[in-house]
Amino acid sequence: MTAGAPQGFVEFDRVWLAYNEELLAKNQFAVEDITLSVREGEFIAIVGPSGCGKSTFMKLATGLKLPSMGSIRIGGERVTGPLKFTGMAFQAPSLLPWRTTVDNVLLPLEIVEPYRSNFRAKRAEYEARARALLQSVGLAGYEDKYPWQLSGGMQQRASICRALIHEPRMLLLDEPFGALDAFTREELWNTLRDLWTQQQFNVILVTHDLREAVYLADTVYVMSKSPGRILMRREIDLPRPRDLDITYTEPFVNIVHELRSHIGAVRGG
Amino acid sequence: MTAGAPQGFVEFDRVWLAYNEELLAKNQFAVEDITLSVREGEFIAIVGPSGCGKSTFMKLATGLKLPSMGSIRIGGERVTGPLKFTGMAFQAPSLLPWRTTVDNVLLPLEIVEPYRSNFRAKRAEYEARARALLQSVGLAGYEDKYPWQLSGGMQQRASICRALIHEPRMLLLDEPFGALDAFTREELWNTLRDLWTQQQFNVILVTHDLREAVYLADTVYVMSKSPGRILMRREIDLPRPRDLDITYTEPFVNIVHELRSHIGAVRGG
Amino acid sequence: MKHQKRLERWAPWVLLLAVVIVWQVVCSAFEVSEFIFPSPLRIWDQFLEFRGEILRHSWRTFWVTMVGFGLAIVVGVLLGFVIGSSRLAYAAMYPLMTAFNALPKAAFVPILVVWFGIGVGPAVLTAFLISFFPITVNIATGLATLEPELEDVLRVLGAKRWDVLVKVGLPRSLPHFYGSLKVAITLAFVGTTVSEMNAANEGIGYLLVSAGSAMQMGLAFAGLVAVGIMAMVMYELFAWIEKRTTAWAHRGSHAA
Amino acid sequence: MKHQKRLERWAPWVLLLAVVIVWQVVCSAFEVSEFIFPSPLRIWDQFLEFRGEILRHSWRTFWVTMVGFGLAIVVGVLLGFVIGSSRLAYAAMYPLMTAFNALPKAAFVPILVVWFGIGVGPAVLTAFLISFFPITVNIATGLATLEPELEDVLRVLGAKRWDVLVKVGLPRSLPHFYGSLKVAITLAFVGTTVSEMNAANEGIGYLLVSAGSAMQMGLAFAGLVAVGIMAMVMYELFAWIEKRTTAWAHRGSHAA
Amino acid sequence: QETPIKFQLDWRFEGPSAFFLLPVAKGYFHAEKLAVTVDAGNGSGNAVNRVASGAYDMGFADMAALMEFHANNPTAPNKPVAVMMVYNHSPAAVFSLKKSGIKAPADLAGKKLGAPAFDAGRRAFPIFQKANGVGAVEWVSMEPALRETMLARGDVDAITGFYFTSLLNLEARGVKPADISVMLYPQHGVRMYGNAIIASQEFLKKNPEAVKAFLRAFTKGAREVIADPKAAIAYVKQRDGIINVALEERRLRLAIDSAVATPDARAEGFGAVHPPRLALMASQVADAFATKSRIDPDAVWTPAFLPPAAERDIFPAGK
Ligand SMILES: Nc1ncnc2c1ncn2[C@@H]1O[C@H](COP(=O)(O)OP(=O)(O)OP(=O)(O)O)[C@@H](O)[C@H]1O
Ligand SMILES: Nc1ncnc2c1ncn2[C@@H]1O[C@H](COP(=O)(O)OP(=O)(O)OP(=O)(O)O)[C@@H](O)[C@H]1O
Ligand SMILES: Cc1ncc(C[n+]2csc(CCO)c2C)c(N)n1
Ligand SMILES: [Mg+2]
Ligand SMILES: [Mg+2]
Repeated sequence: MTAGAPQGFVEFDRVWLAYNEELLAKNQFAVEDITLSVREGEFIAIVGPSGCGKSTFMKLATGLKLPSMGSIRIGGERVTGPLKFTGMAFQAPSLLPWRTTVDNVLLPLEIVEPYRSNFRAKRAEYEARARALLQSVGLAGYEDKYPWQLSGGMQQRASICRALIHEPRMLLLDEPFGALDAFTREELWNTLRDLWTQQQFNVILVTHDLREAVYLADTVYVMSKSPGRILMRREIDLPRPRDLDITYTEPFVNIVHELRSHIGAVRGG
Repeated sequence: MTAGAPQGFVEFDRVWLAYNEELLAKNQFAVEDITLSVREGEFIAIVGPSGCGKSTFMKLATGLKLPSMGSIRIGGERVTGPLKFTGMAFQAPSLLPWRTTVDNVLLPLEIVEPYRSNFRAKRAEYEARARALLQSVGLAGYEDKYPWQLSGGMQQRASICRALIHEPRMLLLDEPFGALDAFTREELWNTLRDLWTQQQFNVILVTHDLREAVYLADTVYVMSKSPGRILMRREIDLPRPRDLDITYTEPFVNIVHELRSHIGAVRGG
Repeated sequence: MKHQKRLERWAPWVLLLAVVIVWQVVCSAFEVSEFIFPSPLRIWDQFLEFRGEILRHSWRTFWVTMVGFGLAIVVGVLLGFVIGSSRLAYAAMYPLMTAFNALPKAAFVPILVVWFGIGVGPAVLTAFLISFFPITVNIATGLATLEPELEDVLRVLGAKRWDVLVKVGLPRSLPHFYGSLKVAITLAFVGTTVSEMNAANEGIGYLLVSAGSAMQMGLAFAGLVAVGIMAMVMYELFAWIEKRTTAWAHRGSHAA
Repeated sequence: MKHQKRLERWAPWVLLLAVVIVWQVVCSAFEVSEFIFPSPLRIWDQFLEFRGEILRHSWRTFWVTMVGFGLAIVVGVLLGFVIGSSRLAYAAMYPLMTAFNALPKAAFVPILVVWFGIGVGPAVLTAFLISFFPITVNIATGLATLEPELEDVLRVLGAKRWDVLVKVGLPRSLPHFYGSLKVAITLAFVGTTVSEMNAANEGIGYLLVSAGSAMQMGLAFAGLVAVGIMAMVMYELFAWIEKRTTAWAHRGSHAA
Repeated sequence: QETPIKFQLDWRFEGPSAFFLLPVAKGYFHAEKLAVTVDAGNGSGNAVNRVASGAYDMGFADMAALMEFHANNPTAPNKPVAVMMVYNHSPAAVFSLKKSGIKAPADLAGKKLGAPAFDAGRRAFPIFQKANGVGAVEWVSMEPALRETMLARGDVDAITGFYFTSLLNLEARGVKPADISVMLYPQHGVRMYGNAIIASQEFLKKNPEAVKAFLRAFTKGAREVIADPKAAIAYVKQRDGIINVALEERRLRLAIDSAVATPDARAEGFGAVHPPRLALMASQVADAFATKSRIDPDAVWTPAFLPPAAERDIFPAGK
């Protein structure tokens, strides 16, 4: 079940996390003994039952949380705090209510180098970029509204834009399409696929939608129910570039079924 | 497209809503010309593209928002403010961070009569009920944690419990299962189905999952993209009681496909 | 809606008028003597008679207060930042600042006068000393209670503490910051006036004691009214800035 | 972690000690005379000598302050409720309250004495008048900026305005409410002391002027120290209650 | 059945308040069936106001302040009246440091003077100026406790203040008595009366006997205070534990010598006034304080409640 040579881009080595001292003392871990290795540019998906530790995994991978035991190396360096080259869309949209949608999307450019240094100078250019991005997720006309004037699904899309705007080397998406209808969702799958194909950044995608995972990812990890462990690693060897049609092909459907039965077994056990 | 005799339990009569004066002045409505009638005890589902006005519809149905034009009657009375017999699970879990999960679930009993009057006296009993409810959605062991110590899906489940605890005559669920994995979701479908079968309250369910809509509802309404109108009303004539097996039957799959192609057409148009 | 807006515009004036009328009626009905509580008419009378003097003293008090208050904003915000973003600083400084703040600043004026001489120095310092605390407390509370979810949005970008404060901490606590300014400006006026009451030849505080000792209670009250008017002007200024910067926070049913 | 806790526990004492030492060194080095700024040693000396008297006066000031402060909490919260939950009340009352609050309460003490005589009356009222405003402002701001999403959770149940205030408005603004209490308690002490300085036979304020006019500056400062200590005690009380009731709000990185 | 009397002092509990605290402590008022409560004050102006408003029945206040009140509030229904003179001379004085070269009143012209706005000496300064032909001066207002410091530090050239207060305060600030130059008002042509016992008109009407009884008991106490100031201070200490006994005893002695047991007082009789002198003072005050109306000396003073002259003969002989 452990995998990967030590030269991976993301390396989890026997990582355990308890959320606080107290829980640690009681040996209540949110994730247990996670070991995995992701190569540079790999697109992985994580699936697992609700509450199993997927979001926790994301916090570990960005350095927002440090492991209680074990170690995490990303890009060869040990993670000791938040990384500077990631983009993350949280499970809740977490948009800042005092900023308009476009200003929310611009936020990373105000923080992250090299944009930060020339943000004032290039503001117009960056804003145009943010607006284009918002348009590409169907939010044209809502750029200057406040987040609380958007619907739930719109907020989620704005949050995805915020994760993407600064072209991060590592993109983390925590159930980014959960609040979207099937059609919008599939459009965004393709948007994401295209971006990734162009730029070959690393992606970690948490999702409950197995079709989504199989359609987008190179590798799917299945986590056990809480406390989360990695139960299974499934490489998706479907050819790329993939198209929505592939989701109706037999190999695709088979993989989805395989994963589903696995998870069903996990839940039973 | 208009439907229903005037004796329905929920009656929307040419309802339009703009969120504020300004938008009204610009004729920008969130929902337009909604007319529908729901009979007592009916289970309806609403589907439609992201941002089309589903959550807005829910706010109208509970009286949180009053129509800019048209009228809404519920239980025979014109709606002029929030109703007292509804339970609602919002799209965001909206749990109060200063209350533990079980205290969040108890909240409606502190507000709504007849529970309110004897809340102090019967607190133990009510708390036991809340805990049982939380257990039934798989949150045993998390009752005394704070909402921010729960995962996204767990928060959503707690929010559903809060909507149910006071046995409302009308239950409104805004994408209640969006953050759950397929298995947990299907379990909760059945939990909801059983409750509804026993108590025959009215349910309005907003969802992006067509299988969910068809499996649970008596009637499915399809809304157009923003500004939302009701495009189609589809009665689900599948026999009751339904079981998960039914989702693999041909009539079921056909209805789902029919709806899907409809929505696809809507989006295109 | 428009009607509501107009109502709100006039509400403070209506209330003010009502208070003044009740006050006048009580004074007239019970024949309250001037030395006990002067009537509005009498105050108005004195206001007109001494308007030149009152204006001169008011202006002095106003600018002195503004200097002290400006200092208080700068220091209050910085201290609030420090206390709100470090648990250790919070634990170390908060109790001592509370203790210091409970001391009547009037007791320090003589010391300040001895150090800085009679003049603007003691008044500016008193206004500052008395008014920075509410600002500090509100900024500190706002920062210390920042939702980690919002904080994480920035932290995940590798943002520095300062970025988090400026981009999330401050904006989120802005409504309470304005609230604290409204408290602080009133205290700043009190500080200036108290200092002027202790040692000065100018300012409303001086006017108060000299009118008081000459038993011109009407004039003393006219001076108080002048301070009240200045505070109201500052309030309107804050309210105006607040409206333009924190509309997002006032979007509840209350605002509808 | 444990180390951190211990550090926090001792931090205020360490800081206090540092301040006292610097103060003593400055006083000794520059031979600052007692009537300009007494040294800590001198204050300590006087503290011991007059401990009985100081204790008696402190007790008086303490309970008078508590009565006024209790009043301020009740009235401040109620007013805050009214202003925070009605736009009209907000528009009408806020500016006038700001104006009123900018008046030095010391100016009203003589009037209060005329009404109530020398005794607890004026002191309690001054403590109250001076300290309710920050409470009102914070409650009002907390309520006026309530997120409609949270409000809707209750409104959808048909909850009355009062329910919304009690179940959501108050708890959500609790951290700022405590902040305002910390400001208000300091002001309440100031109010009592100022009133006692103007009209009293008892209390720290009386001790201050009495010692001051008899050139016993060491004793006057010992009185100030006593007020500071009382304020710190109250601070610790609030901090303790706060810790038990608003842990949920202090869960950010700052708390970690 | 005792008659309650609320009594307002002009100032805090200091040496001179022994005149009131001693008879309270020794039960002289009780013996007259009076229940007297004595409250500290913060200035004669306030004491007059509080008696006038009815908050207090009787008080101790500067005669000039009382006159000013009468003149400025002609319509006030309950104007207090002075019933017994205690400080036969105003204790007001001008202080300067010898090194400043101010030797005579005329030297004050053009100088900077410091005092609180309400200070009796400052308010009466125009009378002093007129009596001594002093040119215009510049005033700086400050808190009472500050003025001696400001003088000692040289921020002002001179101050006005009560003789027994400012002298002691200057000494406490390390100024040697030899370096201080004092100009007492009474010795410079300002023959104003000082503090008197005042009572509200209403109270006088309702309880004339009580007022008489009060003055009797007070006189009995005053005799003992003058005879043995040291013992009297013990009663002040009893009331207010923080006072410095030695300092207050000196203050009391200075007050007795400079304002109470003066040659004029002996001549006029303790507690009484000399009507022409009072009338002169009334017209001086009206001028100096620029009051709204003239002052009728008979309205501010009544000798009707004084104990008989023999009873008031309390000054030790010889001294
Ligand atoms: N801040 C926290 N403090 C304490 N426990 C926490 C905290 N956040 C999460 N947990 C616990 O950690 C476990 C894993 O939570 P996590 O959010 O990672 O789940 P998840 O897999 O993302 O679930 P979901 O699919 O429902 O979002 C849960 O048991 C949760 O209760
Ligand atoms: N508070 C608000 N103020 C102004 N406009 C709003 C507000 N809330 C929603 N809207 C607008 O109303 C429209 C409908 O929003 P609504 O939330 O009802 O969509 P929805 O169907 O629930 O979408 P989703 O599936 O994404 O949740 C959107 O265009 C949105 O921008
Ligand atoms: C230090 C000092 N002590 C006592 C007094 C007495 N006093 C203060 S105000 C006032 C009334 C004057 O109108 C009187 C009698 C003083 N002046 N200065
Ligand atoms: Mg999650
Ligand atoms: Mg919605």
